[in-house]
Amino acid sequence: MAATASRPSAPAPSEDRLGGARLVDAYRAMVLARALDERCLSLQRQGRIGFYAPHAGQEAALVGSALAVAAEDWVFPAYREMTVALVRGASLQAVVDQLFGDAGDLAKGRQMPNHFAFRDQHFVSASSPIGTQIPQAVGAAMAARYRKQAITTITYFGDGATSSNDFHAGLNFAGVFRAPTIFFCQNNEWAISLPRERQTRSSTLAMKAEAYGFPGVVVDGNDVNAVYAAVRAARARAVAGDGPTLIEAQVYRFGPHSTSDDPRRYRADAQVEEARRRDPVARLRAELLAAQLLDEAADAALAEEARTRIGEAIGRAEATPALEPLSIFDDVFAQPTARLAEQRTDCAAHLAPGGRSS
Amino acid sequence: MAATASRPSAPAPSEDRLGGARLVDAYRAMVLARALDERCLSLQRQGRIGFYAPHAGQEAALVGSALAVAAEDWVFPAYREMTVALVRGASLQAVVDQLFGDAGDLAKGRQMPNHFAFRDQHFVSASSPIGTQIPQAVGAAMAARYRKQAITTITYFGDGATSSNDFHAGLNFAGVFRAPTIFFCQNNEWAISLPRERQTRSSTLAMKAEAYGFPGVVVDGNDVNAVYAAVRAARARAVAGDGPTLIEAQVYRFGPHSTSDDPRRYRADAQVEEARRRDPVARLRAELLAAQLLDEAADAALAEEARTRIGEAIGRAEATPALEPLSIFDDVFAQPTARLAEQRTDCAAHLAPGGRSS
Amino acid sequence: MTELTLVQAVNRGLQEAMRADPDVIVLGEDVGVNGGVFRATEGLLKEFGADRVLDTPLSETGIVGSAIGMALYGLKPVAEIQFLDFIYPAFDQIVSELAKMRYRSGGQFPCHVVVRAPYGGGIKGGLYHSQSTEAYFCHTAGLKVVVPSTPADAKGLLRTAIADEDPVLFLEPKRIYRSVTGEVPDGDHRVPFGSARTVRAGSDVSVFAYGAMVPVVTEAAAALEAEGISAEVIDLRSLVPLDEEAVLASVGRTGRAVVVHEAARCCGFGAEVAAVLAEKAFYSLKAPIARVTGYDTPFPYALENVYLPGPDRVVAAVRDTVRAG
Amino acid sequence: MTELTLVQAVNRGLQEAMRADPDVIVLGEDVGVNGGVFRATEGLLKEFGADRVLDTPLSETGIVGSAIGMALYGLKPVAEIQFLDFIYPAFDQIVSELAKMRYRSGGQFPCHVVVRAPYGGGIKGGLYHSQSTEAYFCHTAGLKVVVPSTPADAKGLLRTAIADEDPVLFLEPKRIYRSVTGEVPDGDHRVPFGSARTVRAGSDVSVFAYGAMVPVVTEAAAALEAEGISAEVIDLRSLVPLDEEAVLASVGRTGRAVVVHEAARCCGFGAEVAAVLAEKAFYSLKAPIARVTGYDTPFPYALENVYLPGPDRVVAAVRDTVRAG
Ligand SMILES: Cc1ncc(C[n+]2csc(CCOP(=O)(O)OP(=O)(O)O)c2C)c(N)n1
Ligand SMILES: Cc1ncc(C[n+]2csc(CCOP(=O)(O)OP(=O)(O)O)c2C)c(N)n1
Ligand SMILES: [Mg+2]
Ligand SMILES: [Mg+2]
Repeated sequence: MAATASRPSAPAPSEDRLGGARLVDAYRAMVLARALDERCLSLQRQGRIGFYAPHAGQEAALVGSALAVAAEDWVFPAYREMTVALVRGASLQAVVDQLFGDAGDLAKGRQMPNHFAFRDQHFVSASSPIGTQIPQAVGAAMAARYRKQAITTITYFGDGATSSNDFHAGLNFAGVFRAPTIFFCQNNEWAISLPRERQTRSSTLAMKAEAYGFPGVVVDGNDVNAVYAAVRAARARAVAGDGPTLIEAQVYRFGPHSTSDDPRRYRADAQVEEARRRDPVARLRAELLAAQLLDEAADAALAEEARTRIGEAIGRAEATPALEPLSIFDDVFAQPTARLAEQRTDCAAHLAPGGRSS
Repeated sequence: MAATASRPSAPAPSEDRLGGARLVDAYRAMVLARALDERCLSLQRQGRIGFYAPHAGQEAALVGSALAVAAEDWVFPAYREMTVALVRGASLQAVVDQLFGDAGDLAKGRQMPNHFAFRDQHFVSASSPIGTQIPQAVGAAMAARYRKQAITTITYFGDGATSSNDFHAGLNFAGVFRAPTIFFCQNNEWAISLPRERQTRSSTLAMKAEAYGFPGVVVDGNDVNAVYAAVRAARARAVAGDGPTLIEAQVYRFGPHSTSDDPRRYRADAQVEEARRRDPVARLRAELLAAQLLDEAADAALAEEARTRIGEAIGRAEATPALEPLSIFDDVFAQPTARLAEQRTDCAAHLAPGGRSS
Repeated sequence: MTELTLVQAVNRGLQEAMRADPDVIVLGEDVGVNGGVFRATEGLLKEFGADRVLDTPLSETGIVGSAIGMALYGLKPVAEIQFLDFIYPAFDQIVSELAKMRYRSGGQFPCHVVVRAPYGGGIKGGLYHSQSTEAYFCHTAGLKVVVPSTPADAKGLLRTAIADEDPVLFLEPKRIYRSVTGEVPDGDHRVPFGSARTVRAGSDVSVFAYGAMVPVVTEAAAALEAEGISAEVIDLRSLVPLDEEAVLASVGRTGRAVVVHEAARCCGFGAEVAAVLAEKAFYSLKAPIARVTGYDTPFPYALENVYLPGPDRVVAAVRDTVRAG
Repeated sequence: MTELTLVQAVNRGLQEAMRADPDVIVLGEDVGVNGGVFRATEGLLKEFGADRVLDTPLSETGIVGSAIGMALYGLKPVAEIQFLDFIYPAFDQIVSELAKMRYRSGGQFPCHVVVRAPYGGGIKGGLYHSQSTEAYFCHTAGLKVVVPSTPADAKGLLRTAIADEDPVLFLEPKRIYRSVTGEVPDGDHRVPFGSARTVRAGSDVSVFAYGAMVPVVTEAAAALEAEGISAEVIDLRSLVPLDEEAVLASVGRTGRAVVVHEAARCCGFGAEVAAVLAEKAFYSLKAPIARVTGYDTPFPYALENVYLPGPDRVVAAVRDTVRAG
């Protein structure tokens, strides 16, 4: 997806449903997401990328939420939100370069695949520790309000993250300071091997918002328009000064937790099969076909377009040079300290042909 | 209070109200608590102890809860619960020695005043970091259940502590593992200078329990019997295997946060005056007088008894020798490491008359 | 020049930085209405209002986590942690997030937060109101760590910290908050990071210290002078970045080194100084490098004076070092 | 004797300890049904049941906090932290509570918890699946810290840790979880804390390492032998308590020291070793003490091999040290 070209058009402020061409845009983004996901899993199996955390089953939640916020809004993601970045206009090439950790990676190969950072898209650098982004999203929202900018921040996290310290701190601060933040929880039923019902005994995750004095809503995460509407409503509340909202999007993780995981150790195939019957991509496809916003040929063309773009991006990534070894010394601080400069020189000597002492 | 002599008699398992002699026992404990509190504040002002955190206003909550649990139960306190230790049979002398940090302190003067530890009373060592005792109480409860011992643990904390990481983790674990734990929150309206309503936006603190799938109850913390009944009920639930309960006892801190605090900076005297009208000690006194369980003479005798015992304990503390300086090297580990042994020797040389190098 | 205590100098530094730049925001527990439990933020709420001086709930995770979000958005938050002993609930946000944000994003997301915390013993604070755990933060790549020991440095380093582009842990020696008074330059006084301060020159031995240990070492140096030992006292004041040049130059002259801190010895900052010297000043060294530090025990209450390095222990270590070679 | 990988030896150690003592309980994320993300707890749920092998919610605060409560009550909990990088949410419980419980209560409340955590780089884990922050814990009085580098030590140190009366951080070098295989004594094999292991004797220089750096250093020593340099390789394996005697004795013989670890240099454990030597082995030292360590940057992903000390860097440092004096 080129930086701006294929970015779905911005929602009209009052719009609370995706229809017509915008719904097809959403579908296109979901088709790309699914195709990219499948491709990444096989890239990892082939040893071409080092790791991957799939999002299949969560496409409607990702795309619906991403379309519902504005370009000025800030996103504080976890590690399954590459699609959110793409919808916001991050280039497919930049995403793929991150997965490869090559010289095209905007983050200079510093992080494992899936941990994206896209400044231009206000897509804040993801990290692995679960939940840490949550209070950060609250702080950014407070900062925006201080600057009198009518934006919101949206933060993504999973069912497991509701147990984190940061969830508690973040939601409590948001409640107390009425921060314009949207807490978007993708409850995909699993935190690696722990099922949702053993993560916490509350009846829903959404109801946890009450403990912080603001509303929580449950939404069918397989329904792109339900997600869209819920996030639009939360955003409207936030910019109106009415404070935060917790949204629990109920989805299901179809694949393994990550390429390091074997889900057969902890869950029955039957559960997965059952969840796949609610596949959000298939569901939207059926809706579009029924509404005649799409036909089989157009659908096939979309799939083909996705495959082609992905293939091209991977081809370019594999042709992109590796990162410059001494780049590991950059960005520790704005300016390197004397000590880092010295270590860099020392490292350079080691890397020189023949090594330092010979 | 001698180790066992004046310990109020154990509650009958079915008893859910304190009456008659037991209510007078409760009153005696509250009178002692109030007198001790006042005395400690003046000891600190006179520079005879280094610090003090008063509990005036919270006596009914402290005594009512302490009487409602059993000797086999374990207590995980914060720093305003000396009265709980006394009710459980800790000696007044040991309490006072802790405040003085003298050689009689069971904890060897390691901690600031108010941070008590009484092994024999299952009164776990308190610490300053807010909230940390909460998940510990849950773990101990899980351990007891694993050992098939039908006890509970009770943990004390303030309104401010509900914002801590440990509150969230502890209550969530308790919900998931149905731990036999009583979470006893003394909402005294203030966390140093932060009023309750700016600590969190939830309507009550008790309702936060719902986010963890178990009940929370609000109780009038100035009514010793209301507190007693709430804790009895929670204990019954816990030992029956029905899991934890959060109790919010609504009280008011009459005094400063601690002797380092000046509450006039952040709250109006009028608020304090208003709260004092609900003084739990005066309230119980009036009840007992009305019920003719007490008369003025007996009341005066109780007050006098408290003053005398406190005076004697302080006298003995002031006559108790200071701690042995090299004792700072004990209890880091069960056995000192070679390094600690060496540092101890080095320290001994410094402390020797004339110092090490001369 | 104005005569101020150390805590007043912190207060002044905050006030001036807030006047100079509306992006500077102060947040923490009891920093607003109460003016901070040590009064470091006294008067700020009144002058700058509740939008810029935020009394937060009791959550260090929330304080630092939200400060990071503010910084990412472009503000310059100054977060107060009430005692360094209470920073651990924020440790994950500091170590995993604040220190690594710029790096992990390839420079896309600089994240400038100043975290202020009173630290150290000597106030009868026991285990949880006395700790000096600066080494945790010095070991964390991506953080700068500074510790003033005079009012002038308190203001000067704080202004530099707030103007810096990187996260800074600003440690305040609370034991000398009020006992140390000094002239503080008015206006935009800044002390650069990475530059140590020679408290007194000397020729026999170099004694390195920071924070509340500086007056202790200075007192020791005076006593030593009386017996004919000339100690050079260096206030490191900036631990990361460290002024290695000054450290090495001093030992190059004296040939002997003693490092002093309150923190426990094992893996404390003194170990780092000793290791740098053992590598880079080896040929200048005439005697073993001594460390005078807190012991490897938790910080005690009643006997804190046994635990804390005092002038006597510094004097003894210096004497031994000078006699050794 | 049974031939096991390092992770199998950990598993065996847990299994045997649980068989021997019903008070031993295992808890952590994914340790039950899933058998641990590295399979260290494989089979334990099946053998010992859900009362003794607890899959917990995603909260390290809860894991360590509840383990402390269990230990206070008399159990012997072994808590798994999935990666050392994720221990920070538990940092407050570890530093403020676990490490200080015995001390602050004057010995009334011992608190024996073993915290296991895979640590270190070399698995393409990037910033958050690679850290070696053992120094944080070594600097924390009241904690013991051990790091095996062989399957026999993995089981032997783990059995000792579980039998110990104090809190222990047990760090597992995940990079060599499966790549290192070795004979492990059957039965109640224990390796005492505070005793280093001489991996190979040598006369020119002492090289100190632990965990996944031991094979790296051993490889370097072999290469150095070929060029006539005789390196003594010491696996410290117990960082707290440290076997100072062995460290000093070795340098007493060789007169030269190189310390190797993956962690960042500043205030890393290598600084402590260097400082001990600069104080206590000063007169034996013939050359500057070298540290071969991770750089003072966060741990990178794509270029982790540039960051991590390899045999080449060890060889170079040893050569320099031997040539120096
Ligand atoms: C603090 C912390 N502890 C443990 C982990 C290891 N871990 C990685 S993902 C994960 C489960 C996350 O579950 P959830 O929040 O539901 O997100 P999902 O993966 O399902 O999207 C765990 C335990 C971690 N990354 N961070
Ligand atoms: C983690 C932590 N942060 C900050 C403090 C400083 N502090 C001590 S008591 C206190 C307020 C506690 O309020 P609350 O929980 O309501 O208990 P109360 O003092 O009212 O009994 C604060 C902020 C602390 N002890 N621990
Ligand atoms: Mg999940
Ligand atoms: Mg309170």
